[in-house]
Amino acid sequence: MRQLKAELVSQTEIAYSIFEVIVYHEAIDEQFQPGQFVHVKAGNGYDPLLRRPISICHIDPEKHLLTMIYRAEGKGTRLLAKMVPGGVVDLLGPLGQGFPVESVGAGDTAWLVGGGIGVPPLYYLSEELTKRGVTVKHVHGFQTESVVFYEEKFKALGPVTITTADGSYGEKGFVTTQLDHDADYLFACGPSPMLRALESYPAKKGVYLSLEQRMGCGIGACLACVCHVQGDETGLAYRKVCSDGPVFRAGEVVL
Amino acid sequence: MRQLKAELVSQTEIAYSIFEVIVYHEAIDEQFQPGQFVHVKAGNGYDPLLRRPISICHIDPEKHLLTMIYRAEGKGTRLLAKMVPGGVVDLLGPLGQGFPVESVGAGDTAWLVGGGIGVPPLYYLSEELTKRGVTVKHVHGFQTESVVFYEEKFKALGPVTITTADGSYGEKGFVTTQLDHDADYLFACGPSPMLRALESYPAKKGVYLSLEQRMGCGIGACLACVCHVQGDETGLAYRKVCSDGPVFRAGEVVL
Amino acid sequence: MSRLQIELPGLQLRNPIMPASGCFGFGREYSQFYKLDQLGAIMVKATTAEPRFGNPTPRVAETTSGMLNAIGLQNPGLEKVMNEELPWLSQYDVPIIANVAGSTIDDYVSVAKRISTAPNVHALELNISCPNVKEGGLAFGTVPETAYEVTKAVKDVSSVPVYVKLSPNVTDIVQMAKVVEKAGADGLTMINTLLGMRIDLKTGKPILANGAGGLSGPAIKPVAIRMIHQVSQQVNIPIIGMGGVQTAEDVVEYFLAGASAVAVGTANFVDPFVCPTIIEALPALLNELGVDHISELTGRSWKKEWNLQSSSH
Amino acid sequence: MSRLQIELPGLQLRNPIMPASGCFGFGREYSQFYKLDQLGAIMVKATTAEPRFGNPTPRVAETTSGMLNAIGLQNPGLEKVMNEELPWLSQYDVPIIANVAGSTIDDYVSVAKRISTAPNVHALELNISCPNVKEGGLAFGTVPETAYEVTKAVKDVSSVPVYVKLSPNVTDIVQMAKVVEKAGADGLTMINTLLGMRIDLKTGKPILANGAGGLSGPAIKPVAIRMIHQVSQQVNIPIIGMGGVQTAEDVVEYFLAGASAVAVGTANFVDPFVCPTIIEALPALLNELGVDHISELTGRSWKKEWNLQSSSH
Ligand SMILES: Cc1cc2nc3c(=O)[nH]c(=O)nc-3n(C[C@H](O)[C@H](O)[C@H](O)COP(=O)(O)OP(=O)(O)OC[C@H]3O[C@@H](n4cnc5c(N)ncnc54)[C@H](O)[C@@H]3O)c2cc1C
Ligand SMILES: Cc1cc2nc3c(=O)[nH]c(=O)nc-3n(C[C@H](O)[C@H](O)[C@H](O)COP(=O)(O)OP(=O)(O)OC[C@H]3O[C@@H](n4cnc5c(N)ncnc54)[C@H](O)[C@@H]3O)c2cc1C
Ligand SMILES: Cc1cc2nc3c(=O)[nH]c(=O)nc-3n(C[C@H](O)[C@H](O)[C@H](O)COP(=O)(O)O)c2cc1C
Ligand SMILES: Cc1cc2nc3c(=O)[nH]c(=O)nc-3n(C[C@H](O)[C@H](O)[C@H](O)COP(=O)(O)O)c2cc1C
Ligand code: FES
Ligand code: FES
Repeated sequence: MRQLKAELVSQTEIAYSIFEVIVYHEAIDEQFQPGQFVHVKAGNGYDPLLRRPISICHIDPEKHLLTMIYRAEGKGTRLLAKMVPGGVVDLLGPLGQGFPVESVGAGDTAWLVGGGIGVPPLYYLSEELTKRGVTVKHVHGFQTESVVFYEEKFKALGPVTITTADGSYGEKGFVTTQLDHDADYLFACGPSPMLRALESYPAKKGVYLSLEQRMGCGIGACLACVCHVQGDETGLAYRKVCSDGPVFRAGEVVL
Repeated sequence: MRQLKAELVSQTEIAYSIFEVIVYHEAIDEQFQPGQFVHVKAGNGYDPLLRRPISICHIDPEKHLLTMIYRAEGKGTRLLAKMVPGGVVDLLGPLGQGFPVESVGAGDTAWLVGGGIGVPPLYYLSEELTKRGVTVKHVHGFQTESVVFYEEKFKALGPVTITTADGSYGEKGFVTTQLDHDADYLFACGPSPMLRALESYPAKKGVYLSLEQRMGCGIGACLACVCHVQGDETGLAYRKVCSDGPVFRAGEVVL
Repeated sequence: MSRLQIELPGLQLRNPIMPASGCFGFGREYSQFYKLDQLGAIMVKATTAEPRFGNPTPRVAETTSGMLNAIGLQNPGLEKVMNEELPWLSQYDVPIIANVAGSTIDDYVSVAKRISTAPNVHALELNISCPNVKEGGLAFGTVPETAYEVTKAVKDVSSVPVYVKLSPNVTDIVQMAKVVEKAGADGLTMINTLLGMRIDLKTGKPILANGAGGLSGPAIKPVAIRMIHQVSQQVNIPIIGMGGVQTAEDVVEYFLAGASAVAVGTANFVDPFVCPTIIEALPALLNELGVDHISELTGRSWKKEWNLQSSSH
Repeated sequence: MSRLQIELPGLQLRNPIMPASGCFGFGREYSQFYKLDQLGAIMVKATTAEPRFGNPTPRVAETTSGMLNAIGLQNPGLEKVMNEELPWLSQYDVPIIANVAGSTIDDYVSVAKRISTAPNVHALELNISCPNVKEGGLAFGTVPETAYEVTKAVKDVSSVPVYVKLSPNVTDIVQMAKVVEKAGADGLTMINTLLGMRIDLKTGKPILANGAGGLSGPAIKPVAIRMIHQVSQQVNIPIIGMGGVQTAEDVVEYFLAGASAVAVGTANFVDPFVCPTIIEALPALLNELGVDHISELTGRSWKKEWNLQSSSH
């Protein structure tokens, strides 16, 4: 984990209000793992004040490039979206515990399930899994057609099903209805209701969920981002989403 | 007075931390008078919050250009200094009462006395006075050599004496020592001690001083910038630097 | 009926947006930018019995996302306000809320009695929370007993409803609100400024000649929202909210907290068009939120009925 | 002697910069970024007698130039702090200031008694100002009598000097300061957070699960400066100042107001290197200001001698 003043290489609006930004810093390499995130400072001043957690979507370790995809919605992300090549992006990272790529082997099959702006980390995950010989299948849920992104990119790695809440693209409805039950692993990132629906997916080898939580420090010091531990009767046990997560094995924490 | 979203045309560091910025807006024309100022918003957010008063240094009414010169020192001006051509500069103006150019006639002689960052408005004044056939002489005081600016530009309009506090350029010492006493008018802009020293200059026709004061609204509504009126015994009479000034006839207000 | 129209004691507002006292003078300057009758109302500068010059300068200092002021209630005095400012304002079809200040209860009473008779003054705002004057002002607003007394005395003489402006510089804002409600206040306006200070590194002295001053602007909004959230659940009189309002979104946040109208102060200095801009932006924001009338939003953050309603969505 | 070295009751500080309680955990996370013995001291997270989970999430919300938190004193409890956290910290040559919290006076006393015996705990910080717990916390910090009682009780049992952390959410901060000084406090730390709230437009509910939370960050600095300016003139014990400190300039402003050392809270989240960066920047800033030792700056904004001195320049 380091503080990097990375250089913005390119920024593109790849769907409605969805931006793909690529940054360069010599310290960006294979230590950045799928499911980990970086904590990004938007703007130079005190407003907005806090950093924004953004997932790692892709790493080019040779060229030292990091790709992130984010929705420009609030104060910070809208500022970020105004940045142009040459600008300096101040980020802390890589942060947190990612997906257990190492434990997935050749021949395993995996469902990668993303919801909205939870899709980006799955791209890097899918890349790394396919590299290892894992068979991946993707289901991505979006609100509506205009915010769908990276469909072609994911297709290059494995089959992709898109669902939209309003039926304007792909299947109408939720991602959960699109899953068969014969995968070894399920990896998911998206809104809490989606994660709760996937918690009990009967994967043979494991279900891993990436959580979202409002953060202060992003490094484990402030206790803003805790969640309860399943089965803990004292109510005192906890995990920090920023440093123990954001990825947890299903059943570990209370969603 | 209007709110203009002007376009930044050029920005140059013309001396140490002293920037000349030129902006374009179709509403910029001869209604912008010497001694008036504009109230400039630096940055887009809430920090810094308040506008900064900056004098009008030159107007090109045909091309609708406004030139300002400022010292990048605090939060707002340092942000302004980072702006590049094409950027939008949000300004209110023209504001306040300027120098009484109309009442100065051909054949009159005038001392124009500037201190530091009080020099810029005198350039526009000097231009307008010389256009009317007034004979102008300039004395400009600066801290040190590295912050001297616009000497050649003023020389094109009339003789220029430069003083520096540390003697690194021109005459050592203060502007006040450099004045002969035979001008019809004296016009000055600079720090309060300088203005107080010039208040009693024996000009035949008038001494006009441009004041500085911390401002809120810049348009006369908040009463942040008031000063007392000389000779007022009630203590209740006041003038607002932003809307009754910033230029006052010597003797009108308490410096 | 318009979606923004609001009725409050003494006030028929075409919309709930009004400039805050002291940030808009008596309207003359801003009338150069737009027609003042677009506004819901105007809260004019504090008026005292006698004219006042106020504090020495500098009177303002910038802070991070805020500003300090120590104007010190400079104003032309009751007579001039009655004879010049209010008549000038009467050319606009907009209700005036007169901000009343003083150093003694008698001061407040004499100003309130007279100014409440001006035809375009539809309500008074009792300024018991000005941090920038030595006597009166803040003292009235931080001691429950005096707040009660001055409110009651003013209520007795005022021809129009009385809103009391609360100071945030207290331990228990709910207590203050209840006390002035009990004294007969028809409404509350909150918050006035927080007491703050900045020190100049070069001189080593406070930037404001007065030393401390009142902190306003976006920096204080969370404090105002919290106080309105607390108070609106404990009183039965409406609240006009203020503190750092800059956008239509801010206005909605104030309504959700419990406000029934909103005043805009410091933001006028930054953007002279801020009030009309907010008014214009509100209907689209109400659409986005699926709200017919803005008054439906008042107190939603704590209203139980709305919890039930929304959980059934 | 170094220009930054400061001596306070119980504390030999190599410089006056320390992370504020709750913003630095027990140091483990930040030790990944730099060696902790560069710091003047460390104010560790509040410790209570028993472990606590704290409040439900979301626990933080951003505000304009500030943030709200409602962590709710989550901590591993006295035993674990004594047996794991403090021993771990003892690898660094840096004095620890232990932040003590509780719901009853007995709670405070039992934690204070024990934790003050840890070899690297050089002082206690009595947290009577936490806005985020239902009982105790803020209540102790807003009622003079209870503040007196708890301070006195803790002083009686503590083996090290006791600093009392004041809440800004009071009408009269000077009164609170005097009361705890009378009760035997060796120093003050101020300010804790202002009570604030933000409401989510989409849900209509407060962003924090807890409703209100504590406002910190640059937004509150002017309030802290004002309070330290007032209090430092009225007490004879030193003040560790905090609230929105981000730069060496901010530190100097706190000293000018009357602080003798400064803590940095929220800024650690934004820039994990903020404390060492400030420490490094201070000597050059002292040069610029023509000051030999940083302690000369304490209280300059109000010290008469300095007025005389400076007017003779
Ligand atoms: C581990 C992790 C990874 C994430 N990865 C991505 C990603 O790859 N792409 C993406 O678009 N978004 C991602 N998010 C969500 C993203 O952090 C928020 O959308 C973003 O912080 C909102 O900032 P804003 O300036 O748009 O909104 P504002 O409303 O201005 O934010 C205000 C504050 O709330 C916080 N906040 C608001 N919404 C969220 C949220 N949903 N989750 C966490 N904090 C929030 C902000 O961080 C900030 O502190 C991730 C969140 C987490 C926790
Ligand atoms: C009528 C008038 C005309 C001016 N013309 C010029 C000009 O042409 N060129 C130029 O460089 N400067 C000019 N000034 C001074 C200029 O306004 C300040 O230098 C500037 O506001 C400082 O902003 P900052 O962001 O650098 O400092 P900060 O310290 O960040 O400013 C903080 C606050 O203090 C105010 N402030 C600080 N110093 C001054 C000051 N000296 N006068 C008034 N307000 C101040 C700022 O406006 C702001 O509100 C003028 C001032 C006035 C009143
Ligand atoms: C320059 C200035 C002058 C003010 N004068 C008054 C006043 O005369 N009477 C009053 O009740 N409030 C006065 N206030 C307080 C505002 O009305 C308002 O309560 C406060 O500024 C918070 O709102 P804001 O953050 O939108 O400015 C003044 C505020 C400012 C900034
Ligand atoms: C996330 C968070 C947790 C905090 N926890 C504590 C705490 O446990 N004990 C305490 O006395 N103060 C606590 N505080 C208050 C800080 O120590 C400090 O007084 C306050 O944040 C103001 O300083 P700042 O603006 O630099 O953050 C906490 C503040 C934050 C932001
Ligand atoms: S965000 Fe601070 S502990 Fe997780
Ligand atoms: S700055 Fe507001 S009246 Fe002059």
